[in-house]
Amino acid sequence: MTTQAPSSSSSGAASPGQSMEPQARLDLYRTMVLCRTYEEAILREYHADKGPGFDIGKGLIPGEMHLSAGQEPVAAGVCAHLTADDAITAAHRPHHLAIAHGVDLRAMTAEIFGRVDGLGKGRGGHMHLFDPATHFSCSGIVAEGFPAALGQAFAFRRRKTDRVAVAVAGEGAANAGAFHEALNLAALWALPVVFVVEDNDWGISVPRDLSTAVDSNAVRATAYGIPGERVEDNDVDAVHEAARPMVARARAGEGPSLLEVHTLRLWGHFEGDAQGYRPDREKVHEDDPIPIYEKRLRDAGVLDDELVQQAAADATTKVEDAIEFAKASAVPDPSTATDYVFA
Amino acid sequence: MTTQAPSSSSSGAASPGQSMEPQARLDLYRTMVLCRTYEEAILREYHADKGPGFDIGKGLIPGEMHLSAGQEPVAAGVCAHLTADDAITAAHRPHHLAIAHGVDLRAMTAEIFGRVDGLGKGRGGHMHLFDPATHFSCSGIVAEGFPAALGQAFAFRRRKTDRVAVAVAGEGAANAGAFHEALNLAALWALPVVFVVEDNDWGISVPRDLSTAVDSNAVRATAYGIPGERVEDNDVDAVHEAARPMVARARAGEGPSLLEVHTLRLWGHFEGDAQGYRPDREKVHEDDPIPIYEKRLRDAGVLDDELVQQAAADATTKVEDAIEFAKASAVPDPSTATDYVFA
Amino acid sequence: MTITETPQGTRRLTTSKAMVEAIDQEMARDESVFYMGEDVGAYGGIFSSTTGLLDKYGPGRIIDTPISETGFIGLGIGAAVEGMRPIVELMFADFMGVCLDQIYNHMAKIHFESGGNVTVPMVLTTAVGGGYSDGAQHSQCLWGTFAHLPGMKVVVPSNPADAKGLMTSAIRDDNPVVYLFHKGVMGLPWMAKNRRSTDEVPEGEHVVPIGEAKVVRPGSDVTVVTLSLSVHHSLDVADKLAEDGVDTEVIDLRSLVPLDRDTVLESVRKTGRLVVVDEDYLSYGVSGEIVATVAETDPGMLRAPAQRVAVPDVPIPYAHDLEYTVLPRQDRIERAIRAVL
Amino acid sequence: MTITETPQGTRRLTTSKAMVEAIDQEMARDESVFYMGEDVGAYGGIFSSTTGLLDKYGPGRIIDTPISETGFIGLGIGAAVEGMRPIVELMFADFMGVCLDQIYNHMAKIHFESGGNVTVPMVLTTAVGGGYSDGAQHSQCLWGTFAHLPGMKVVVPSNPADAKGLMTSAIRDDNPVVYLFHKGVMGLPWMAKNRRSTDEVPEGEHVVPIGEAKVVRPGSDVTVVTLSLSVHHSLDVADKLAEDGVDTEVIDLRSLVPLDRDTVLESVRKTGRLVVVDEDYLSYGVSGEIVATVAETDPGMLRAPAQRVAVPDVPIPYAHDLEYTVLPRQDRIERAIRAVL
Ligand SMILES: Cc1ncc(C[n+]2csc(CCOP(=O)(O)OP(=O)(O)O)c2C)c(N)n1
Ligand SMILES: Cc1ncc(C[n+]2csc(CCOP(=O)(O)OP(=O)(O)O)c2C)c(N)n1
Ligand SMILES: [Mg+2]
Ligand SMILES: [Mg+2]
Repeated sequence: MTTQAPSSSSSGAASPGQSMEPQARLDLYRTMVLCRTYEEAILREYHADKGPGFDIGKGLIPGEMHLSAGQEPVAAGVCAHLTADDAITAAHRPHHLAIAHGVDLRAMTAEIFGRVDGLGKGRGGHMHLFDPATHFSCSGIVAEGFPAALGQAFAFRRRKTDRVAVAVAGEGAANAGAFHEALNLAALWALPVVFVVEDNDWGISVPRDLSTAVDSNAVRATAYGIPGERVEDNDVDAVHEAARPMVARARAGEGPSLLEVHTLRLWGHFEGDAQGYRPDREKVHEDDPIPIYEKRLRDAGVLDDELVQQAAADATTKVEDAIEFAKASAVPDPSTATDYVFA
Repeated sequence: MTTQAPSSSSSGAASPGQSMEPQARLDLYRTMVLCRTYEEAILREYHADKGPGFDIGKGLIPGEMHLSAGQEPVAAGVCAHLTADDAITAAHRPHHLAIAHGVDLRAMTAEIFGRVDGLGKGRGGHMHLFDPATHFSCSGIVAEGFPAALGQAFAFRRRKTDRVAVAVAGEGAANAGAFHEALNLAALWALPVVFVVEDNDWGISVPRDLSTAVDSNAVRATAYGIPGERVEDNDVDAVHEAARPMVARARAGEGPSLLEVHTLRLWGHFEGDAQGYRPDREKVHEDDPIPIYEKRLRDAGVLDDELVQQAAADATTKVEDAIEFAKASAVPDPSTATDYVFA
Repeated sequence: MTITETPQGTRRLTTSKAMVEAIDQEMARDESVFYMGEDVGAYGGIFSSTTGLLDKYGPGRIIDTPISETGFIGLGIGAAVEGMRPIVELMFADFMGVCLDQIYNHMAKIHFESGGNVTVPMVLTTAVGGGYSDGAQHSQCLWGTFAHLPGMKVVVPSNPADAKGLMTSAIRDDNPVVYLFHKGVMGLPWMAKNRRSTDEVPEGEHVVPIGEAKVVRPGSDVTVVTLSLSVHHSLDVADKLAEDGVDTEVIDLRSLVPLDRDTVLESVRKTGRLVVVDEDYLSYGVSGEIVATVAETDPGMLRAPAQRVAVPDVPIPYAHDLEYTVLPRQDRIERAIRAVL
Repeated sequence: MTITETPQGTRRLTTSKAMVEAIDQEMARDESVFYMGEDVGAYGGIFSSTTGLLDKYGPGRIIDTPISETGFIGLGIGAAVEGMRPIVELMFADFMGVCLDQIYNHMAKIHFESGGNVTVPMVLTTAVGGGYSDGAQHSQCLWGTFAHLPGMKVVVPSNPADAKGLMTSAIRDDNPVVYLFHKGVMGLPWMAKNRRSTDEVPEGEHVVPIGEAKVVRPGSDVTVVTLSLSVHHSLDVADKLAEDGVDTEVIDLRSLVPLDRDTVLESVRKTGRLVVVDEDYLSYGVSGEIVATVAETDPGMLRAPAQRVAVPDVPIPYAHDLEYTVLPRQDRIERAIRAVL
């Protein structure tokens, strides 16, 4: 069991992106743009027909909606190291991770619209996306998605592959018992798992310092004798660099790691959340990681106007295609409401 | 929140008992002897009428029986810092802690015998001892006794007292989710709790290194930013010394601490456990902490033959009185079987 | 008189405001009461269970917690054992799986295990129910599960006045009380609501005793036994069937533990026909218990086989049409009533 | 013939040995089967559920876990999703409170939420039941709770042959199956046992289909519907009452999900009298469901009010006499049968 003191990277150090291939950084950018374009489209569709007023149960997309705008660096930076053979379990805020991991956009969107061509034929909804093709899953019960990743990792290793499982949850989730049990078990059995904590400073309305006794979840890696690192500045290059050795360690059969990223919840906890509790809600967009990264890549000569427009256009095409697909898919037949309880 | 690197004491260092008053050490010794005398008597009574063969449900004391012989240093060393106004929550192996904390021996014994004069009028049994007079309780669900201590500590502080709560469980329990949630909450709210892990190397048949990813649970204190210490050698003086600042910190309103003691399970997990899985079962008695401490106190001039005999005689008197009391108490009337569901 | 006057000392409140009013009054009256849970402070409770209380009582008594349900429910138990009167919120009943041990093995059993020497005067509040596409992990009622496990009282208000009166009783009770509020009866501005989710609520102290069902609509032809949101659906159907000359008696159970079996039996003795409407899962739950209560007393009371309208042992589907198919909505209730006539 | 011959291909085994035999055979047959839980390795399972398997299959497939039920049950689910066939042991059903979320919100719901695209072929084994003074947290049956929550099959063998046959079916099932074994039917050397806890068990492959109840004693006067250890108590009483000329039919449910309602109805249609014997808590559970099944089909079948013999909504007391008072033992079963005659 490798024990390593938790470290923390910050933007003060030499930029982690400098050593990366321009193409790789372009890919990170494009992934983030695709995620954001998707969330903006879902936002639009979600609110399109909730009125008059706001009725959560109404509209083409009913129910709770947790969007991930601002957290794209985590998804892009981590998933760049994975293939569709690797697994991801996410929580109630799963879209960016699903997209970055390559879940089929059409099937995912159809699920969010509750249609028969959805990943779950309309049974699951946006907190319950299951894609066997990319081993993607998520759960609406905070932290309870972690243990499943252990089982996937266990199966991967049992089959003598070098596939890995990534378990993602928020900083709020890191105070739940399932987090502790999962990390201890993974460390004990040296399972190929990378645990990722998205610290967006909030668990709904509860700020991080009212939920978590320590400043960094990375120090909690010590409690399991595994490497832990916190990326402080929501920088996709830094996430990419921090995740690399963790994924490599898992692939090499050396066991799990814990990565925390200090990221940003740009919007409300869920749609409809007025965020009255949030002092920074007026100026939070100043920290939007996508324009910041765009500027950095322009400065580095990786991006120009054309590439930026192309990325936006590509993303829009894919996203609008998925939304059209979803809308064209049939709503499930009520006579099938009790199907799929048992195989 | 005070953060302190976990430290670990070992018998190699200057003996912690040297700075103690002889009377205090004598008290520790007497407490341990009382605990052991009690457990030996329970052992005798438990096995007296389980036959022919061994039927767990038979006899004056039926059911599972988890005895604490070998773990007396933890109870004596920690409880010496407490008064009856302080709380203790224990787990399935509670007797030594109850005794050291001053739970009434008669009422406790009557409960173990399932009698009407028992702490729970025969409803609870040996894993469910509740004594409002000393704020003692225990639970048979591993680690799930921890959170209650937080609530007691919360109430104590709310009433502006300096009372503390001590939560005790085994090293196996430290891998359960409740452990993590309780430590984070206690640290976050600076609750006056001392967490004590009794590491007896075994969780039933599962050795510590097959359950716990780290060598010392004291390092887990880091995950909550609280002081943590491991006492390595089942030495009551060392436990006493390690617990002192932790109890003081709690009383001062500075928050919780985590103490792990490497202790010893002298007997089986429960009575009837043949311990076939345990390689050291033949020579485990060589590490019995009571004769070791007795010798040390003799060497230090604190104990002599007379005091040893007196401690044994006192303990026997108290224990046999309690057992007699229990046996003389009535068995509960079956017509009251559904009483006490609601107040 | 064509003007409906609000009786002296009542106002029209939403269910959530009525619930908050009871908590407020009890907190003012008793220092040992406090409220703890996720997002109960500045947010005021995801389902408005604590709106305004933080301002009034401060963060020492209206306490936001980490996502550590086992930890903070257990904390509530320990505080209750020491004589405080915690109200602890589990945000959704669906999350009981992460903390059920504290609830059913500790909160509910300590009094018994202690032979009555220890009391646990604690209220566990939690939101239940579906109908707004929140999926299989956020739409369950699960009251059958709570009610099956002994040692805790279980109350399920359906309207503002009962929400207030049962909350007052729950806080004052020396036993653990699970208080299940359906999101659909709270009168939330952002969710479809029944018109009865705003209604008259007595001012000042208002106590509804735990363990008494209420005949919310007397009738002679058929008995509908139900609870929570389904009370309103049942009343809607009863109004409709009245036009066809069917006189439906609707019983709001209000408490599941203790269960007021007498009120159910008296009604079925009168009507001879029983429909149970329950938003929890069909099998091994509330609907079976009610039907069995009649059949173990006198099956001859039933002039037709009893009907159960519940969620047909399927997780709650996300898609609207699927969800409304499995929920006990008006159409299914009407069919069931017609079937027993 | 006065010699009772053991039929070809059977031997007499204890229930625990029969259960282990099924696991053994399936592990030999299918590489993807493994067994995981606390003390299932060197100890062989606290209730002998894995005796000898560690030696045969090694620690890679017979796996001791930390005390992290949420962690390792969730691990089983993830492994099942990836095509393995885990058998995961929860040492006592009483501990479900620390891991119920994994069981009922994940194991049981993933197949549905995925629209059938993901399967979870997993067996969750767990010990249930009291009768040996293990107190309120180690003596519960709780099968009503498992059975109430949709998406998992629930089986409850009462004897060696069924223990083997249902285990074989459970492992091969593509759905999650909860396999509840009563400590009192395992035939453990250290616990009081019914003589039927050692019995004939077919050699080789033996499959008992999930979802089929069994008439273990045909009779014409009264139907006793029961399961697990209570089957034996009921048979004891039936034998005794036979001396008084009462002909009791005893039905062993064997599966709670799916529930074989037809076998129950057919029997009650014949006898007109129903007693349900259930070691779980009385209200909102199995006994209510069985009685309701009759009353919603045809209450006229019941020539006398149904009787329920269960734990009367009280935690299981420690003291022997108290415990035996609340358990559904022979005396209470006999009284209930006499009451319906
Ligand atoms: C066990 C559990 N408790 C509470 C909730 C309700 N809930 C949903 S999201 C959330 C906040 C989660 O915070 P965090 O883990 O930081 O994720 P974020 O929403 O910030 O992405 C809460 C409390 C839940 N879904 N599951
Ligand atoms: C949640 C839970 N899981 C499992 C058990 C069964 N069990 C009882 S004691 C025990 C071992 C506990 O080990 P440890 O915490 O080290 O305490 P020790 O017995 O060594 O004192 C186990 C697994 C339980 N009681 N509760
Ligand atoms: Mg967060
Ligand atoms: Mg131990």
